Amino acid sequence: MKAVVKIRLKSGVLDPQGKATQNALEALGFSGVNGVRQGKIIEIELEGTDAGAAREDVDRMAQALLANSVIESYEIEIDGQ
Amino acid sequence: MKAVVKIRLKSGVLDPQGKATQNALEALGFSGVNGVRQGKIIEIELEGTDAGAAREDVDRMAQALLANSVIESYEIEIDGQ
Amino acid sequence: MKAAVIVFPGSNCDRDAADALTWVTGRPPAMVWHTSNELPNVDLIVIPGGFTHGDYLRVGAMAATAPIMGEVFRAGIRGVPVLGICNGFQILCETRLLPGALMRNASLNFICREVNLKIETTATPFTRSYPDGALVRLPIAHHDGNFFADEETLNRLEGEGRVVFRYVDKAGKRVPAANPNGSRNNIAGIANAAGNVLGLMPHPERAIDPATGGTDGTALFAGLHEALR
Amino acid sequence: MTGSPQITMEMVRQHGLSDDEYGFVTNTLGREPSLTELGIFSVMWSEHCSYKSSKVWLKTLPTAGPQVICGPGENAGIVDIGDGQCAIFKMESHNHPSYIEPYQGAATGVGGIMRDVFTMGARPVANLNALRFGAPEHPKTRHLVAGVVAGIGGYGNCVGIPTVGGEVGFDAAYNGNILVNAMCVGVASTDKIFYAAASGVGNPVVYVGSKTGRDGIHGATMASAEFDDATDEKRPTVQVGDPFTEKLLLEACLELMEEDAIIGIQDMGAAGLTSSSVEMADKGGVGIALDLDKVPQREIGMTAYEMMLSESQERMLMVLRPGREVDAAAIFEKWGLDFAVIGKTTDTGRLVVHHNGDLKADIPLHALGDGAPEYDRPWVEPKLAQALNIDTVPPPDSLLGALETMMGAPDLASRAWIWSQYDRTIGGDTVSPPGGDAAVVRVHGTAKGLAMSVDVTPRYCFADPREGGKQAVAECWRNITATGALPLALTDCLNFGNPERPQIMGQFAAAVTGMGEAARALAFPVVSGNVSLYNETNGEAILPTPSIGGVGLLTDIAMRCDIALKSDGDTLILIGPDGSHLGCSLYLKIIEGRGDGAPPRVDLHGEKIAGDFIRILIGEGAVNAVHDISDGGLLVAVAEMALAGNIGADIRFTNKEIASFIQAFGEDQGRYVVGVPDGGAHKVLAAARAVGVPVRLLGLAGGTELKVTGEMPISLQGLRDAHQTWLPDYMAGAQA
Ligand SMILES: Nc1ncnc2c1ncn2[C@@H]1O[C@H](COP(=O)(O)OP(=O)(O)O)[C@@H](O)[C@H]1O
Ligand SMILES: [Mg+2]
Repeated sequence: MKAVVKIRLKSGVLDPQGKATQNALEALGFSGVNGVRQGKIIEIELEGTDAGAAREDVDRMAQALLANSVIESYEIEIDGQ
Repeated sequence: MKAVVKIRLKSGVLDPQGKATQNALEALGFSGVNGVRQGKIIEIELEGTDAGAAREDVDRMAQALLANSVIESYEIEIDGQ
Repeated sequence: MKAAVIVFPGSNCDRDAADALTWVTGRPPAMVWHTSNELPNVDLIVIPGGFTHGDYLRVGAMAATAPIMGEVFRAGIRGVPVLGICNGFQILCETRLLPGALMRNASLNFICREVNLKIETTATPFTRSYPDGALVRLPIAHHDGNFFADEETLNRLEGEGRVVFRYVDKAGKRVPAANPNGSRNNIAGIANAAGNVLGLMPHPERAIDPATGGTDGTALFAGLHEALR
Repeated sequence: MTGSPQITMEMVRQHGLSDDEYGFVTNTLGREPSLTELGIFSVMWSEHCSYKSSKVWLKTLPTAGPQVICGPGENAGIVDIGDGQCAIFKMESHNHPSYIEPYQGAATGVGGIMRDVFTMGARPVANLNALRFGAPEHPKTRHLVAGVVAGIGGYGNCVGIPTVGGEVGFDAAYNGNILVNAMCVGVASTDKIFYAAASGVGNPVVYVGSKTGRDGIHGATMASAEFDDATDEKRPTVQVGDPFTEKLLLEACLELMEEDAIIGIQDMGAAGLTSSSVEMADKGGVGIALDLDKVPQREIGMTAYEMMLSESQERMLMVLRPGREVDAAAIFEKWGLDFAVIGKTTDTGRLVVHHNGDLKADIPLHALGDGAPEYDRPWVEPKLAQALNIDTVPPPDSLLGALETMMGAPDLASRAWIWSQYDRTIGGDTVSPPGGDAAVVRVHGTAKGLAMSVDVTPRYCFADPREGGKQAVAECWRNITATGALPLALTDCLNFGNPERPQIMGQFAAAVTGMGEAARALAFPVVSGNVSLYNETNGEAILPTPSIGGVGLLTDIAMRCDIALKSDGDTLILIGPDGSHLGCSLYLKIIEGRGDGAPPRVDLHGEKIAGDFIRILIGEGAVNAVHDISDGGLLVAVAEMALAGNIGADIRFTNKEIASFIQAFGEDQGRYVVGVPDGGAHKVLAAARAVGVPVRLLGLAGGTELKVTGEMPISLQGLRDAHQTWLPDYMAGAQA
């Protein structure tokens, strides 16, 4: 079973990478880009077939390690059973 | 309009970050983790309302800057009109 | 003073920190491996710089979950002085001994150079030997030194005098041009409320030898040695 | 051999073997090779591993000296630095990978060279790099610079080894083929040096480090028969560096080396498992048997071919003393690294590889190592550039105006944007960081210092490869000398075009000849090195670029010298002849936009005398600033000294026979500018005359301006702005 954790910077947290990417896109001549934010996506291959249990596990992983709640929020998707 | 670009390492490309995260999860006592891969997610706020045009634009951005085609593959989602 | 240096996989300033401590105290610190569940009985804990676990995932995140960090956390709460340098600062934020987080430098580049710093408070065991308002020069060498905390936390840090090191210009002014990494309020180092836990991005341990980078870090170690004698 | 397809001539060609070479393969084996065997021959006989085109010429280089503990042939060269310690160093290219993927290419280049050094028992203490990019205006250049610099820093900073020096050049000849040459210097105890040779029979062959994936497998595999139904999964991939694992590998290897457990050890670099096992067995005169089922694997379904050719990074191969496997495994486990016994030494003299119980390769080792083909390729004498007709070069309106333009040009502009991204001070021993001639790193816990520099002037090498080869060695020697250190030995990285073209082979032969002459005359032997050929795109070769990396010894770092002017009133003196030679100079290139003329000649005798004299002056404390004169000539050297010390200078050109601008910008070799403390000038002048070194009084240090008699002064600030803005501004163009 595969779980996907999407980790984003909370709004209000300055995102240097997103900012630099936006500038670079503008420099390349792309117009109409109002904002860029960069986050992480973590794909986890899990044993087991119980989607509910998997979500709980992954939630604990996110809290314990994958995301830093001071600056980040996260979202979990479980798929492919 | 918001576009989301998901960028992943191509399969077969070494992912030191994913590997280290997997080890750390194991050290924390999470069992049943068979693999971890880490990618990027880039969210772009775009002007305009034409989803088709947006997708084309973002595809060009991905090729020109966002993804490194030598080691990464990407996927585009357009939403929220 | 008895000191311990915590060593993680990927620590790489552990020897430099140990050398600095040995030089000032006359005896080598205990080197404690991250998987240990026990801290020796020490007066000072140093978390050195480096790229623990490659700084993969997020700087300091994986090191913060190491078994030894539970002990360090408890010691820090008990009032044992804890010094986190560079990656050590990042780890202390991740363990929540210190507030905030360290993000990618605004330039996105790794930066290695000397910076001008103002010592904003001498009311910590780490800065007690510096004159009030001292201006010092220390090297920085980091990719993620951009300190972030929300408005409320920042106000608390400033209000409680917990900003210990700040990037300033030669005249001691806090100006944007003196900020190497985009850090909020030009913050280079902060303490916990009790003042016994300090995290800073600059490397005082690289500034104790006139042959290699000045001696402005000397007073930090000497001050600790005196305070913890 | 089980499961191997019939080898076709098409497959042979895709593996880069000539018909003759293939004939040699079938003769050696007495049969057709299996696909795995073909792959093994192909990588072992590649230019990169076999040095088949360059060997004949490399043999002409001097490699001995009382200071040399180990010359070329091992993973790195070793020189004695006294007190039971030695310096271990080498330079290597990662040109092609860096062009394809600049960050990872450069990063893995740094990782590879560090492994070469710590595999011999040394703790790396410094990294350096020599970089060549295309013209700044070429659309790819900026991206390549950014990626390469970030990759070098990203790897070295993470492992925690200071990057202390290097050089960077831009030229359109590198538009389609950049050069990334990485050098690493380490320090070891002389009684704890580890070599690659295996020995004994039945001793365990051990694999440690990262798992094996399909990284960087020989491109030829793409089209080989086995992959006719290749899926995406099977595609060979770019090598990604993992500096964290490298750091663990470094610590684990050094920890194991403290015990008496290792017989031979060899990093897995190019051609991975193949070259490491072949080299260890061949050097030790034993055989080796591998069971690939035991190899730690990152991907499923890897074939023997893939495992033998994989270039996955951060791996090592060792032969252990029998019975020491358990202790060794414990150390690697502690550091979280894979450890596996994958084979044993044998008495057959053959490389025997099994996978899934099937025999996949059985090759006499001699054919892969010493018995590999060797060519004396046809070559032609290089066409030398005509001497410059000086009458065609007009003087500039103002010397200082020309200087300002030159100091802000891509060739001479400050490289601080680059080295500020490298951790230069980690380790607490960097006593002279980048920005001067050679970097100096203290030998930890002692008063000794190692001086290091990387040098070559490709435009000279193109105009006259032999003089250019001499010049590269001489400049490196000179840079080390300018710190007060005694140059001990050098490593090289010889970057050239296609050796099958007689013109290129001629460049190579001449450059190596020149290098050898200089190395002999200066007692600066070659102890390690690397050859990178086929640096061409669409038949256009790069400039011949024999990068020279040198190491010297300072017995007391307190006595070192740097380029910064120290105080107002110090006397500036030129040691060596007046500037007279503008051919191939940066003045011509930058101010006149032309690159013609013969390069300056290197008078090796004069070079030696001047350098030895400089070293004596520094040792006696008679001078407080020394800078060699290289690119840009005398006035550029003085300007660099002024900027470094933030003290101005007032100088004059007093030779009436030579126009001032030629004295100012001539690139004559074997010269230095020294700063002499007040009252000491006489003695220096007299001493120079006594040993027969030309000298000339230039003027005085002081003030905040640079002054040349008869001209409007220029402020140091103005000069500094010109010098420092070009590279950051250029790189910011990526965003602005
Ligand atoms: N890629 C680089 N990495 C680190 N340091 C560099 C690099 N390129 C140049 N430098 C440093 O900048 C200074 C000037 O370089 P260069 O002009 O090539 O010196 P020189 O002419 O004395 O050989 C030297 O100290 C050199 O080590
Ligand atoms: Mg020089």
